Amino acid sequence: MSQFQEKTQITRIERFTEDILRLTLESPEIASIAKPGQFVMIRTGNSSDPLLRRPFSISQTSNNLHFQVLFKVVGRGTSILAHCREGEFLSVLGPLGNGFTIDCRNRNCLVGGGMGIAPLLFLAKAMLRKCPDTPPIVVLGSRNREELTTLVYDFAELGLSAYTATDDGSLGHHGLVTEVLETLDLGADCTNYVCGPHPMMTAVHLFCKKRNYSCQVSMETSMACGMGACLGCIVPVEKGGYGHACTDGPVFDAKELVWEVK
Amino acid sequence: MSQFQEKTQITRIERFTEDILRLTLESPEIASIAKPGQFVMIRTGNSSDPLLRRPFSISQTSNNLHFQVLFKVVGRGTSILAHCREGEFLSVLGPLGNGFTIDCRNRNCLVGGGMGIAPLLFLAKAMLRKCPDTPPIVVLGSRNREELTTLVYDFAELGLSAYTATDDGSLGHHGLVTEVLETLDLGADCTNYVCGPHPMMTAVHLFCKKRNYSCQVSMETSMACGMGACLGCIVPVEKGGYGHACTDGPVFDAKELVWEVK
Amino acid sequence: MGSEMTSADLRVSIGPLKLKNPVMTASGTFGYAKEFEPYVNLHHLGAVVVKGISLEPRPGNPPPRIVETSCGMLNAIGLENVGVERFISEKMVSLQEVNVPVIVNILGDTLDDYREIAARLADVKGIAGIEVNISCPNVKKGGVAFGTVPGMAAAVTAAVKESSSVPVIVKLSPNVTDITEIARAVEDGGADGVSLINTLIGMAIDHRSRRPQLANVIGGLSGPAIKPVALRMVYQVAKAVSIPVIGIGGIESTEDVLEFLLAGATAVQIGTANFVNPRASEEAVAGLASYVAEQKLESIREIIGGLIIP
Amino acid sequence: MGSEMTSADLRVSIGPLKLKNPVMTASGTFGYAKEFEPYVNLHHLGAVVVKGISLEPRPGNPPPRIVETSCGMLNAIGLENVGVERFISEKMVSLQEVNVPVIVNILGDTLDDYREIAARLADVKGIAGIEVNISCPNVKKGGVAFGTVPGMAAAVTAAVKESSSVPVIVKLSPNVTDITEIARAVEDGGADGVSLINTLIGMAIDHRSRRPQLANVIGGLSGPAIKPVALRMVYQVAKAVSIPVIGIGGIESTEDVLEFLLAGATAVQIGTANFVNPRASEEAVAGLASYVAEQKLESIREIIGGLIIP
Ligand SMILES: Cc1cc2nc3c(=O)[nH]c(=O)nc-3n(C[C@H](O)[C@H](O)[C@H](O)COP(=O)(O)OP(=O)(O)OC[C@H]3O[C@@H](n4cnc5c(N)ncnc54)[C@H](O)[C@@H]3O)c2cc1C
Ligand SMILES: Cc1cc2nc3c(=O)[nH]c(=O)nc-3n(C[C@H](O)[C@H](O)[C@H](O)COP(=O)(O)OP(=O)(O)OC[C@H]3O[C@@H](n4cnc5c(N)ncnc54)[C@H](O)[C@@H]3O)c2cc1C
Ligand SMILES: Cc1cc2nc3c(=O)[nH]c(=O)nc-3n(C[C@H](O)[C@H](O)[C@H](O)COP(=O)(O)O)c2cc1C
Ligand SMILES: Cc1cc2nc3c(=O)[nH]c(=O)nc-3n(C[C@H](O)[C@H](O)[C@H](O)COP(=O)(O)O)c2cc1C
Ligand code: FES
Ligand code: FES
Repeated sequence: MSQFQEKTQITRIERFTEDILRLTLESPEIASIAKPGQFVMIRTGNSSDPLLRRPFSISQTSNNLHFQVLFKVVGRGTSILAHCREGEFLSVLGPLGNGFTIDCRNRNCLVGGGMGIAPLLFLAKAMLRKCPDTPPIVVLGSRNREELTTLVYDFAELGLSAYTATDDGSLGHHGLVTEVLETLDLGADCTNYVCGPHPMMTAVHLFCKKRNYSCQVSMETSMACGMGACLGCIVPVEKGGYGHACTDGPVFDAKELVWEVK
Repeated sequence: MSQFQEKTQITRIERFTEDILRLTLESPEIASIAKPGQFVMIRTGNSSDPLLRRPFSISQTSNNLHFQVLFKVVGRGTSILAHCREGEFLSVLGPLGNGFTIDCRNRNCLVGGGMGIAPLLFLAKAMLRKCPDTPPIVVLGSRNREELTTLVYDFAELGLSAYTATDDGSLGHHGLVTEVLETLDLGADCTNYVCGPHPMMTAVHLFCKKRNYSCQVSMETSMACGMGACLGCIVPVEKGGYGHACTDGPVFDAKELVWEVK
Repeated sequence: MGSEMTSADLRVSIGPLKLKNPVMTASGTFGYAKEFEPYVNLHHLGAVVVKGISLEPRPGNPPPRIVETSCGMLNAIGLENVGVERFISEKMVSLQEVNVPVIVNILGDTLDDYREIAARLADVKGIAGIEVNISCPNVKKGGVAFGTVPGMAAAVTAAVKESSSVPVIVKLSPNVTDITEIARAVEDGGADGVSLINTLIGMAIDHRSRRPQLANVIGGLSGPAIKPVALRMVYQVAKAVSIPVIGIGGIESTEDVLEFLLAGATAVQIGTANFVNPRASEEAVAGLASYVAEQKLESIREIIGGLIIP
Repeated sequence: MGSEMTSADLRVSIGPLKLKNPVMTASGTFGYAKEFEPYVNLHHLGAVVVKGISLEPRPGNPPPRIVETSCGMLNAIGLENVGVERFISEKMVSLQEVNVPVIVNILGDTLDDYREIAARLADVKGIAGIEVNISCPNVKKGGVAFGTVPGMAAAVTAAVKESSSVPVIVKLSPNVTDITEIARAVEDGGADGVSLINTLIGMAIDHRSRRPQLANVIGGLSGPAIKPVALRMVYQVAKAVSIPVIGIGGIESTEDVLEFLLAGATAVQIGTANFVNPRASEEAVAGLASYVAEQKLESIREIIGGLIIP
C-alpha cells in the first residue's frame, strides 16, 4: 500500500552532469514494497509555488531501506530539487502505479532513452532475480556520453553490458536506439520494456509491432495527484476512451494504446 | 539614489538566538550612500510565493562596502531568509526612506525595542561622528538577555553603555523602556530617536510630549513597493490624511502623527 | 489527536444534514474516496463529495487536461465519469462500506437531466446529500451556464429538490457579476444549502508552441490562488441568504478553514490541496479539534460568521 | 540590449495611439513614473499609465490597505489621489519632462464626473491617452459599478469620448459574468481600445484577530495568481471586438507578455510585478526585442492573436 511520508531524508546526492542528478532517499516503507516501473510524487518546495508534486520513477532500491530517483532539471520543480542538500527532507508519496510485468518465458529487452533509463536499473535487478537464466538485453540512448557513463557502469555491475546510442555519437551508436534494436538478434519472441521520450517509444512500439514482439511502455503525462483522484493523467486507449497513467499505468501494453504516427 | 541590486552577496550570517539573525551583505552601492533610519526591500525567495519584498532597516554599514540587517523570524519571508547560506545572493532594493535627522544641539537619546534596535547602531555611529562631544544615551528593550547581549556589546564597542530593560528581567530593568527613561536625567531639551513595537513608540511619544522633548519615530507598516508607488504604507497624520512610510518616512516627527491612545 | 477529536464539539448541520465536523472533500479532487484510504481515516471526515455524475457516462476531454499555474492549477477534465447507473452499481457499493456521509455531485445539460439523475439516486442507500453543479452550460438554452442566470439556477434547484429524498446543496459558480443574486435564487428554489466556489474560468498558453496548454483551451482555476476570491464570495453570500453556506476554494490548512468559518461558512470543502497533501482533510479536522480545545470554545459553531468588522 | 531594442520592430497602435513597443505600466503600480527613474530608463517603455485621478482629491482608505496572498496581493488603496487640478499643475509637469507617452487613468462616481475630468485634461500638453476605470461604483445608480452593466459602460465611454481630444481606452472589470458583453458595449460607445483586467474582488482574514486583513474588508486581487483569468478574458474579448485589446494581469516576464500577445492583446500593462522587480517593464521590452530577433520576425505584431488552436 502506498505511503505518504512527509519527511524522507536525502542521504546522498550524485551529480552526473550539470542538469542530471540522482538522489538517494531513506524510506524503508517505500523501498521495501516498491516494484520496478512504479513512481513517487515528490513535493519540490515548501511554498505554494510550484504547487503540485512532481512524478519520478523509482530508479533503484537497496536493502529495503533506500530508494533512488534519477532526474533531469527541466523546469522549476526539478531545479528546486537540484538545489537540495544531503540531510534535508522531502515529502514523498509512493510507490504509485502498476509497474512492469516481468515475463520470464521470453527473451527480455530493456530499452531506455534519456531519463527513461531511470526505472530500468530497478527492473533489470528484479529480472535477474526472477529469471536468473535469461539476463535481459539492455539498450540505452541519450544525448551524449556524459549522461550515460554512470548508468552504463551501474548495469555493468549487474553483469549486464548495455548497448548504447547517443545523439552526438560520443558513446556507442551515433543515432537512435531503434537503429540499435534492428541490428540485434532478439529471436522470435521478445518482450520489450520501454521508457523514454514519446517519439522513441512510438518508434520502439512500431518496431515491436512489425516483429510481433510484446512491448510494455511507461507513459509520462501531466499528473496532479498520482493516485487516481484528479483524472488529469490520461492516455487515449485503443478500445476507446482513456486510461489513467497513474493507476492503470504508468506501464501499458503498447498494443492497447493509441499511437499517433505521422 | 536608491539602487536595485539583484545579486547582493551574503558574506556573513550571525545567529543571535533561534529566531534572531543578522546578515551582512556586500554592496558598495548601498553601503556608501545609506543613512541611519533608511531601509532596504529584500526578496526572500525565488518563487512567486511569497510574492512581495520585505522591508528591513539598515542596521549598520562598514567601510562603504557592507551593510547589515538584523531580523527576527516572524513568518514565511523571514523564515526563508533565515535558511540562507553564506555566499548566496539576495535581490535588494535600497536604501529607501528618509532616515533620522540628527540634531547636535540637544541631548540625544536612542530608544529601541526588539528589532527596532536594528537602525540605532547605525544611528549611534553617525551621531558620534557628527556630534562627537555629546554621545547619545541609549536605552534598549527586549524580551530577554539572549536577544540583547550582542547588541549591547556592539554599542559598548562604540563606547556607549546602554541602559537595558527586558520583559523577563534577565538583563537590566525588569519592565518597559519608558520606565527606564523616567529614571534618567535627560535635561530640559532632549531629542529622542525611537524605533520599536507600536505600543512602545506610543508610550515614548507620550513621555516626550509630557516633557516637551522632540521625538522621531520610525514607523512599520505593510509595504508592497517601498518607493512610493503602491500607496499601501500609510500612517494617519495629525493635519489630516496620510503620510507614506516609505517616502515621507519611515521616520516621522511623532507630533505629526495620529496616536491612538486608549 | 484521537481524544481531542472526540472531545471537541465540531458538529455542524447543513439543513437536515448533520455532520460530525465541518470538513468535507470537494468534488473531483477526492475520487470516490477509496483512493485516499491509504492516507486518510475516512470516517474522521465530515463528508466526502464524489466526482460529478451525469446521466450517461462521459469520456471527458482529451489530454492535456491539467496544467499548473502560479499557486494554482487549471483543469479541463470535462467531467469524465461513469454515468449514474455504473456509479450506483459500482462506486456506491464500495462507498457504502466506508463509514462517512457521501454527497453526490451531479450535473446535466438540461433540466430533465438533473431531475432524472436525482430521481435515480433517490432510493440509493448511503447517500447523505446531493450537490448540484450548476456551472455546466445549458444545452437547451444556447449553452449559457445554469449557474449564471438566477431563474435557471432556481429552476434546476427546484427540479432536483422535487425528485430528491435527501438534502440538496447547490454549488455556485464564481464566474458571475453578483453571486448573491444566484445564491438567493437557489435559496428560493428550495436549496438546503449552497456551496461555493467552483473554479474560476482561466487559460494558459505555451509561448514556445504558441498553443493553449489545455486541449480544451480554457479550464477551471483552483488552489490557493483563488482563496481571496472564494473568501469574499462566501462572506457576501453568507450575509445574503439564510441557508447554510459551504466554503470552497484554496483551502489547505486549519487556518484556512477557520477563515472560511469566520466569513460565515458552516462547513468547508478541501479540493486541490488533497493532491498536494493527501492528508489535508483529516489534518484540518484534527486542527479544528485542537483549536476548539485551545480557545476553550463550547463548539466550533461559535466562530461561524464570527468575523469582527471594526 | 540597446541595439536590439532599436533594431527590432516592436511598434504597435492602439487606434490612433502609436507606441514604440507594447509594454506599458499599469495604473496604480507605477506611481507617477518618476518613482521608477532610479531603476528604469522610462523612455524605453511603450507608455506609462498613471494612478487613477478623480475630480476632487481623495485621501483613500485607512490602513491596512494591502495584504499579500498566495502568489498575489489584495489592495484597497481607495483611489487615493491628488485630484485632477493638482494632477495637472504638479504631476503632469514632471511627467512632461519624461520622454514617454503618458496615459491618464480616470475615475468618477457619476457620468458627469467622468465627463468633467476628461474635459479638464483635454488641452493638457503631454497626455497621449485616457484610460477610463469603470470598476467604480456609480453613486447615482445605487452603487452598481459602471463596468458591470453594458449600458452604463457604453454611456461612460461615450461621455469621455465626447469631451476628450486624445484616444480613449476603457479598462474593464473582470468581476462580471460575461466580459465580452461589456467590451462590445464600450466598443459601441466609441472606445479606441479596451484594457483588461482590473483586479478581482477578494478578501483576506486574520483568524487570530478574527478581523479582515484590510480595513476596507474587501480589496482587489492582483499578481501572478490572476494571470490565468486575465489571459482567458483577453482571449475572449479579442475575439469579440475589433478594437485593440490591452492585456493586464499577473504579467512578470517577457514570456508572460508573449502569452498575452498570442491570446490577442495588442499591448500589455505590467502591474504588481513592478513592486517585486522595478525593472520588470524595461526588461520585458528588451526581452521582446530579443524574441523578435531570435524568431526572425518582421515585427512583434506578427504574433498578436497568433494562438494556434489545434
Ligand atoms: C510516471 C512518471 C515518471 C517520471 N519519471 C521521471 C524520472 O525518473 N526522471 C525524470 O527526470 N523525469 C521523470 N518524469 C518527468 C518529470 O515528472 C518532469 O520532468 C517534472 O515533473 C518536471 O517538473 P519541473 O517543475 O522541473 O518542470 P515544469 O516547470 O513543470 O515544466 C518544464 C518543462 O517540462 C515539461 N514537462 C513538465 N512535466 C513533464 C512531464 N511529465 N513529461 C514531459 N515533460 C514535462 C513542461 O511541458 C515544460 O516544458 C516522470 C514523469 C512521469 C509522469
Ligand atoms: C521600514 C521597515 C523596517 C523594518 N525593519 C525591520 C528590521 O530591521 N528587522 C526586522 O526583523 N523586521 C523589520 N521590519 C518588519 C519586517 O518587515 C517584517 O517582520 C517582515 O516583513 C515579516 O515578513 P514575513 O514574511 O516573515 O512575515 P509574514 O508572513 O508576512 O507575516 C507574519 C506575521 O508578521 C506580521 N507582520 C508582517 N509584516 C509586518 C510588519 N511590517 N510589521 C509588523 N508585523 C508584520 C504579520 O501581520 C504576521 O502576523 C521592518 C518593517 C518596516 C516597514
Ligand atoms: C481536477 C478537478 C476536478 C474537479 N471536478 C469537479 C466536479 O466534477 N464537479 C464539481 O462541482 N467541481 C469540480 N471541481 C471543483 C472543486 O470541487 C472545487 O470547487 C474547486 O477546485 C475549488 O476548490 P480548491 O481550490 O480547494 O480546489 C474540480 C476541481 C478540480 C481541481
Ligand atoms: C496597489 C494597486 C493600485 C491600483 N490602482 C489602480 C488605479 O488607480 N486604477 C486602475 O484602473 N487600476 C488600478 N490597479 C489595478 C492595476 O492597474 C491592474 O489592473 C491589476 O493590478 C492587475 O494587474 P497585475 O496583476 O499586473 O497587477 C491597482 C493595482 C494595485 C496592485
Ligand atoms: S495523476 Fe491524478 S488521476 Fe492520475
Ligand atoms: S510601500 Fe508602496 S508606497 Fe510605500
